[in-house]
Amino acid sequence: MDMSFTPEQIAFRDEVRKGLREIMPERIRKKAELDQSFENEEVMEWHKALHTKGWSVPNWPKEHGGPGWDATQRFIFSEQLELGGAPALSPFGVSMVGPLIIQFGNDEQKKRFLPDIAAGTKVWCQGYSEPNSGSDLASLKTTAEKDSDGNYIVNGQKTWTTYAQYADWIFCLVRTNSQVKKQAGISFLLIDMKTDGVTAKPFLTSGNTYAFCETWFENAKVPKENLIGEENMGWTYAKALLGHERTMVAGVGISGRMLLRIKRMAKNTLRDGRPLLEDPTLRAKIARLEIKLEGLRMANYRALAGAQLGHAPGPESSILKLRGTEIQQECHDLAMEVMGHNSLSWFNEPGTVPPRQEAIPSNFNYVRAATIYAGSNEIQKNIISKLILGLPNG
Amino acid sequence: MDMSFTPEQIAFRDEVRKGLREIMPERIRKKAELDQSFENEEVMEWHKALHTKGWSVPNWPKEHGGPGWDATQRFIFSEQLELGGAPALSPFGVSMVGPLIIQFGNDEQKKRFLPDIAAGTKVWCQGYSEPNSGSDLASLKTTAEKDSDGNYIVNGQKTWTTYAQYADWIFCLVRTNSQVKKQAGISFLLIDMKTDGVTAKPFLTSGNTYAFCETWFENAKVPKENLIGEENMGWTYAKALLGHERTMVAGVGISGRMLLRIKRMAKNTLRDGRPLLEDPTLRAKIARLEIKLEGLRMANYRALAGAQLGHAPGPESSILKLRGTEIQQECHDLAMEVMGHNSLSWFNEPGTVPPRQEAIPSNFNYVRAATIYAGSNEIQKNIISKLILGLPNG
Amino acid sequence: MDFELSDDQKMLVDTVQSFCKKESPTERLRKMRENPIGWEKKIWQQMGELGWLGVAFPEDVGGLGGSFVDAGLIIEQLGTTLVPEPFIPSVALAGSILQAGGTVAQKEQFLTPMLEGSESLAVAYLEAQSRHTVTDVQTRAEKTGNGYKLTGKKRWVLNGQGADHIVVSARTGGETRDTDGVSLFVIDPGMKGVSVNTVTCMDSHKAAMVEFDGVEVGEDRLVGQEGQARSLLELSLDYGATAACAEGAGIMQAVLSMTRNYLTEREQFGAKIGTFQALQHRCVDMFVETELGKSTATMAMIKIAAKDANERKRAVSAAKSQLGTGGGFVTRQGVQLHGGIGVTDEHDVGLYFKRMHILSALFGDEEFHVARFASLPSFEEHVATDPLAG
Amino acid sequence: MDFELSDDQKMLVDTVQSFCKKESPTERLRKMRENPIGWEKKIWQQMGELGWLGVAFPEDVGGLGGSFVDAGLIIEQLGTTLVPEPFIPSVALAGSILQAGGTVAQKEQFLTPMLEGSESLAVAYLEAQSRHTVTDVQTRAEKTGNGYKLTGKKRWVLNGQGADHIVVSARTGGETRDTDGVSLFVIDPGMKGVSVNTVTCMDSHKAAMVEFDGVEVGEDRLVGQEGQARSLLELSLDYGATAACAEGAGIMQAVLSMTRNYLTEREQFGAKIGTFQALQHRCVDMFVETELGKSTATMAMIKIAAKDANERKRAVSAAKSQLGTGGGFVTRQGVQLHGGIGVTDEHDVGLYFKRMHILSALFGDEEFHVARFASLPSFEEHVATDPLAG
Repeated sequence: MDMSFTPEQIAFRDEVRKGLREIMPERIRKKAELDQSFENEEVMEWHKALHTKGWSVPNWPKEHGGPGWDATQRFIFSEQLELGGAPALSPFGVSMVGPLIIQFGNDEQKKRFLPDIAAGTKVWCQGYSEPNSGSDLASLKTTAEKDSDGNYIVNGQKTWTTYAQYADWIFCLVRTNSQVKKQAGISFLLIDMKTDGVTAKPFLTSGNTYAFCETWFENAKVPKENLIGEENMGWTYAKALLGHERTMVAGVGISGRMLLRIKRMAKNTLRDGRPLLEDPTLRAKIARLEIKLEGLRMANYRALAGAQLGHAPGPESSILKLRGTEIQQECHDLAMEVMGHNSLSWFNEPGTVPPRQEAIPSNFNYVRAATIYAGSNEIQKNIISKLILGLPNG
Repeated sequence: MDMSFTPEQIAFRDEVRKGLREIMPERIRKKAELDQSFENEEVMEWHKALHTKGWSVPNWPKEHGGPGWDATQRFIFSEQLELGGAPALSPFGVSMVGPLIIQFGNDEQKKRFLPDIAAGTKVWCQGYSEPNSGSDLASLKTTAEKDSDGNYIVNGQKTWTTYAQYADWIFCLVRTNSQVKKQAGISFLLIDMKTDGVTAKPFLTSGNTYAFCETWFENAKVPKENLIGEENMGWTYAKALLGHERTMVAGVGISGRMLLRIKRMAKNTLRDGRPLLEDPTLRAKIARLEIKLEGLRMANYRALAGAQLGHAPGPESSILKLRGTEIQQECHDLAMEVMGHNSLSWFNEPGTVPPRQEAIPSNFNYVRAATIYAGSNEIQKNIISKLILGLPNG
Repeated sequence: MDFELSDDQKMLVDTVQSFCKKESPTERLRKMRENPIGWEKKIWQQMGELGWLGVAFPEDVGGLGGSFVDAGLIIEQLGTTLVPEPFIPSVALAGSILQAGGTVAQKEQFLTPMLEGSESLAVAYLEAQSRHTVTDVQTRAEKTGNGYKLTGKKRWVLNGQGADHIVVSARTGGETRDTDGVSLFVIDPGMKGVSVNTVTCMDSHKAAMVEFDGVEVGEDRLVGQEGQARSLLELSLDYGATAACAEGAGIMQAVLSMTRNYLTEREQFGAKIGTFQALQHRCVDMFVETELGKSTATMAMIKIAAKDANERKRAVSAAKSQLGTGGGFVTRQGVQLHGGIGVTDEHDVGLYFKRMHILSALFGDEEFHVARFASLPSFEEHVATDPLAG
Repeated sequence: MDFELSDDQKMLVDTVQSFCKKESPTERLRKMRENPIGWEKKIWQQMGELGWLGVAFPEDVGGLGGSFVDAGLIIEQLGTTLVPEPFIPSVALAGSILQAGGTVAQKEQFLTPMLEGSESLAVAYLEAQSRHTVTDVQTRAEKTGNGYKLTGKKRWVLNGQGADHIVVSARTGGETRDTDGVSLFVIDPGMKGVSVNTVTCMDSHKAAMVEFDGVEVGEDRLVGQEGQARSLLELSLDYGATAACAEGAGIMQAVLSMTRNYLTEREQFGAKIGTFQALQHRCVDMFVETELGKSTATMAMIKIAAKDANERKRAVSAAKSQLGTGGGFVTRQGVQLHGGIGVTDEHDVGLYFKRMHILSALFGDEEFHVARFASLPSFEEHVATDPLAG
C-alpha cells in the first residue's frame, strides 16, 4: 500500500500548477486569490483559456479533444483548480452531455456538438427536474410527441435549469411513451434554446443569485436528429452518466480551499486584541473539520486508486457525495462564525467587509442545496441501505 | 409567568432535605456522598427508612398511605433525592403496580397488597417483555388459561424482569384470548413468585450486574382473585399507567447529580499539573451539557406547572424521556472522558480508582439501556410523529 | 411556578398574531428590501399606539408596567412572520440602557417618544475589532469645556439607518479593552460630524456603519456614570439576546409548522413524503429543539429582570446558546426537508433560515455564551451543592 | 497511490481471519476473564511462530521485514473477534521503543524473544497525575555506581501482569513535566523491589499497577539516551494509537455487520426491522463512519513510518480522533439497534462497545489528538498553501 503520488504524478501536478498560472487572466487570478465569486462571462473566459492548453475537457478521450489523462491525473488537475480557487467550469457540457454524446451519440452528433463544448463556444444546460419531480425524477411529465415528419413536439416545464439564461443548448429528459413503466418511456433530447416555444426565466435562489431558470416548452419543435440513441432509452443513458467520475464528487479540493480561507480569515480577525486563530477552541473546531476532510480525502484516494486500476467503484465511493456535501456545509457554518458580525453583510459595496469574506453569506445560503441536488442525501442513504448494506425493502 | 417556587414550596424543600438527612442511615449517606452504587438490601433499608416518615409512596393518595403531596411537591421530593445521590427505590411496587391497584384493583386487592408495598415488606417486579416482543410489546405470547375452577394456568417466558431474584411478587401481562386483535386479548395478573412452576434466573447485563432475570412460567396456577379488573382489559390498564407521572421521567435530578459528580472529578483530576476543571475546552463541554439540562429542566417545569393545574400533558412533556435519556448517556460519556485511564477499571478492589469513580464504567455500559427500555427512543419518535405532529402513516 | 398566560397575555398574543397575518406577512419583508430603511414608520407608530413597545416599561416613562415576558410574547409572534420593525435595537437594546441608566430628563426626551412609536432608537457598540467584547472600544470621547467630542467608527448599527437617536459607546478613559473607561452618549444622526452609511443585511433588514468625526455633545447626553458603561452594555446586550431568543422561538415554531405541512402535502414516489420514517424522525428532532428553544427563551424572559446579574447571565447564556444550536438545526432541517424549493428566494423557509443566523450571530454567538456560562460563579458553585450532604 | 493488498497480504488477512474464527471467537474472550493474565502463552507462541508479531520488524531482529501496514492488517482482523493477546502493548508499544532506541544487545535480549512469541513485553509510562502527557513523570531513577535505582508508581500498565520485561519511564533529571530528563529502562518483574498488582479492565483484558521501590538495574538496561525518552515515548504511543485504529476498524466492521444482520432478521410489528427507514439510515451512518475509520486507519498505518515526526503525528492524530468519534458512534448505535439484548453480557455487541471505549481512551483520547493536530506546524502552514498563488 502506498498513499503517495508517483514522481511522475508529482511532476504532473507541478506542470498543472505552472500551466494554470500561465494561462490564468490577471483579473481572474486576483479574484481567485481573494476567494471571490465569478460572473458567467469570467467562467467562460476561463473555459477558453483552459481550451488553449487543451485542458478544458479533462475527462474526454484524446480523439475528441481531451488531454488523455488517467483517473489520477484528472483528480490531481481538478484538486489543484479547486484548491487554487479557480472558477469552476459549467459541468453541463464538459462533464455531462459531452461524455454522454461520446458514449451514446452518433458520429454526426459527435461532430456537430463536441468541438463547441470543448472550445467553450456553446453553453449547455440541463433539463431534468420538473416542479413536481424532485427526488422522484422518473415521474417527469414533459412530453415529446412525434409529428408526421418524425420530429418531436415538446411540451412541459423544466426547473432548476442552471444558467439556462446563458445557455445555447439544453439536454432534456422527456416522456415519449406514457403507457409503460415510468422509467421505460423516457427519451434523451438535445434542444436548441433558440427554438420557438422555448422560454427560460431566471429565478432568485436563497443566495440571491440568478443561478437557475424555469424553462417552458410550448409546442417546441425538435428535429429527430437531436435524439440521443434510441427512443425510450433516455433513462438508461442518464443513469449511465451518473456513474461517471464518482471520484470527483467529494469536493475535497473545494473544502480544502474553504478551510484555508477560514484560517486566513481567522488570522486576520481579532478577538480581545489577539488573532482569533490563536483561540484553542476555534482551532479545535477547525481541526475537527480538517480531520473530517482528511478522512474523506483518504476515502477519495481509495476510490481513486480503484478507478485507476479500472475497478468498479467500491463501497467507499458511495460515501463521497454524502460526506462531501456535509463537510461543505460545515465549512460555511464555520466561516460564518469566524466572520462574526460581518456575516450579516448581504451584497453590499466592496469594502464593507474584507474581500475574502464577501461571497460567504450568499454561499452559506446556497450551499444548503448541496445536500439536496444530484440525489438528496436522504436518497443517497436509501441507495446505500439497499445496494450496499442489502437491507430489506419496506 | 413565574418560574420560582413559592415560599411554601421552598419551605417544603428544606423540610424534605432535613427529613431525608435525619432518616438516612450512616452507611447509605457515606455511599451517597461518594456516588457509589447500592445493593438491593440497602435500597430496601432506605425504603423502610422513608416509610417511617410516610414518604415511601409519594405519589399515592393519603388514604392508601401516601403523604398527600401535589405534583410540584412530588417533583421537589424526587429531585432532592436524585440530586443527593440517594438510593432509587424499586419503582415496580411504588410507582407501577401500586398506582395500578389503586386505580383498577378491587377493595380486597387494595387491602391485601398496598400496605406491604408502602412498607417495603414485599418486593415487586414486572413481567411485561418477552424474548420476541421488544418494542412490539402487545405481541406477547405468555398464556393464561382458565382451569375448571376459573383460576389461571400460566405458561410462557418473561424477560427483563428487573431484580426478580429478590421479588416476592410479579405483575404480568398475559394472553387470555388469542382469537382477537393482539391488544384486545391481554389480561393483567398478579403472581406470587413462590408459585410452583415459576422460576427466575438472573442474567448479567453489559454493566456486569445481575439487574435482570429471565422468568419462566410452567403451568403456574394463579388464583382468579389475582386478576386486576376485567379479563382481556390488561392492555388498557397498562397503557393508563404509562400516563402517570410523565413529569418524573426526565431524570433532571439524576443528570444534575451526574454533572456535579463530573465537576468534582474534574476538580480532583490533574492535567499538566493543573485541575482538569480549569481547562476551557472541558469547561465548555460540561457547560454545553449543563445548558442542555437547563433546557430540559425548563421543559420539565412547564410540564409540571401544567400537571399542577390538572391539565393534560402538553407537547413539551413528550420530549422529557427522549431528551432526558440522551442527556443521561452524554453525562456518562463525559464522566468517562474525565476519568481518563481510570475509565479502564472494571470491578476492582476499592482504592484502585477514587471512590466517586468506581461505579461509572459499569453505569456507562448499562445506561445504554436508557434509550431502549420503556419505549425505545425510536418508538418515542414514532409516537410524537403521529400523535403530536400528525404526520401520515406509511 | 406558573407558565400559564394570563387572560391579558392571551389577548395580547392573539392581537399580535392577527396583526402579523394581516398587516405584515412574510411577503411584506420582501417588499421592505426596496425601502431605504427597511421598515415603515407608520407601522412603528401603530405598534407604539397599541402599547407593544412600552409593554415592559414602567408607566412613568409611558409604558404599560408589564414585564419583559410580555415583550417576549410580542417579539415571539412578530418572529412568526418576520416583521422587520426595529423592536430589538430600539426597545430591547436602547430602551434597556435608557431605562436602567438614563436620567429622568433623558427618559422623557428619548425613551418616551420611542415607546409611543413616534421615534426609534439604536445602539452603536460594535467596532471592527470588538467582536463580542463590549469594552473593546476605540471610539474616543474627549472631555471639552461643557461636554464631549466623539471620534470613531461603529459598525453594524442595527437601525442606525432609521433611528432618531443613537446611543454610542465611547472611551472617556483607559485603553481598548480596559473594563472601565467606557461611557455612553446619545447622538442625533443630524449632528455635525456624524455620517450614517446604510448597509444591507442577510435577513433583508438594513443597518448602518456610523462614523463620528469630532461630534460635539453636551453633558446632558451622557447616559449613566462616566466610564462605567460596561454593566449597562452587558445588560443591554442581554436584553437583545433574550429578545433574539423570543423571536427565534417564533421562527422555530413557524418553520416546524410549515415543514410539517409540507411533509403532509408533498408527494414523491407515489406517497406523501411525511410517511417516510427518516423524515418523520427528523421532524420530531425539529420539534424537540423547538420545545427546548421555547422553554429556554421563557427562562431568559423571566430571568432577564433578576437582581443578581449572574443569575440573569446564566439564564440568558443558556437560552442564547440553545438558540444557536437548536435554532440552527431547526432552520437547516427546515430547508433540507423542503428540498429544492427551500433554496429559492421565493419560499419563506429561506427567509427564516437567514434571520435565524442573524439572531444567532448577534449579542454573543453560541461559543461566546457557552464560555460565559462556564465562567460564571454558578458553574463552580454547583460543585458545592449537595442537598443531602452534611 | 495504491491501496490494493498484495497477494501476500491477502493471504495473511485470510490466515488471520480463519485463525480468529476457529481459535479465538469472542466466546474465548469471555473465558479469558478467568485466566490470571487474561490471555494464553500458547496462542502468543503460535502468533510468534506464524510471524505475525515480527511482521513489521527487520529481519536482523527476527522480523519479516514488512511494514506496519502488514501489522495493521493483522491487528484489524484480531479486532473482529476481540482476540485478547497483548499485541498492542507488546509489539506496538514496547516493540517500537526497542526497535527505535534499543542497542543491538537489547534487541537481541528483549525484542527478538518477544517477536518469536516466547516472551511478551509491556511499557509502564502512566502515572496517577500524567494523563496523556508522556513527560509528566514522577518516578525517579537515581544514578548509582554502576547503574540506576528506580522508585515510583506506574498505573494501568497494559500486559504488566503478563510481561516478561517491562519498559519503564523514569526521571533521571528535571522536574515533573520538564520535556527533558525522562529515561527508559527495561525491568524484569522478578527484580527485587518490583511489585505487580493485577487489575481488571472493562474490555475483559487485564493490566497491572506496578510499583518500584528502589529497584536496581545496570546501565545495560537504559534504552536510548539518558534524559531523551520523550520522542521515543511519543513514537511508541503513536504506534499504540495506530494499532488501536487498526483494531478499531476491525471492530467497526464487525459491529456494522452484526447490526446489519440483526436488522435483516429481527421482526417487530410484523415486519423486519431493517425495513424501517430511520433504522436503515442509522445503519448507513454507521457504514459511513466505518468507511472513514478504515480510511484514516490506513492513512495512519502508512504514515506511522514517516521520517518527519510531524507528518506522522498529523496522520495518527487524525485517525485517532476519527476513532473516538466514529468508533464511538458505530458501537453506541450498534448497541441501540440491537435493543434489549444489546445490553446483556451474553451478546457480543457489548464486548465491542467496551473494547472501543478502551481503544479510544488509550494513547491520547479524542480531545488530546484534536488539540495535538491543531498545534502541529502543518496546521498553520496550510495557511500558506495556495497552489495557484504567485
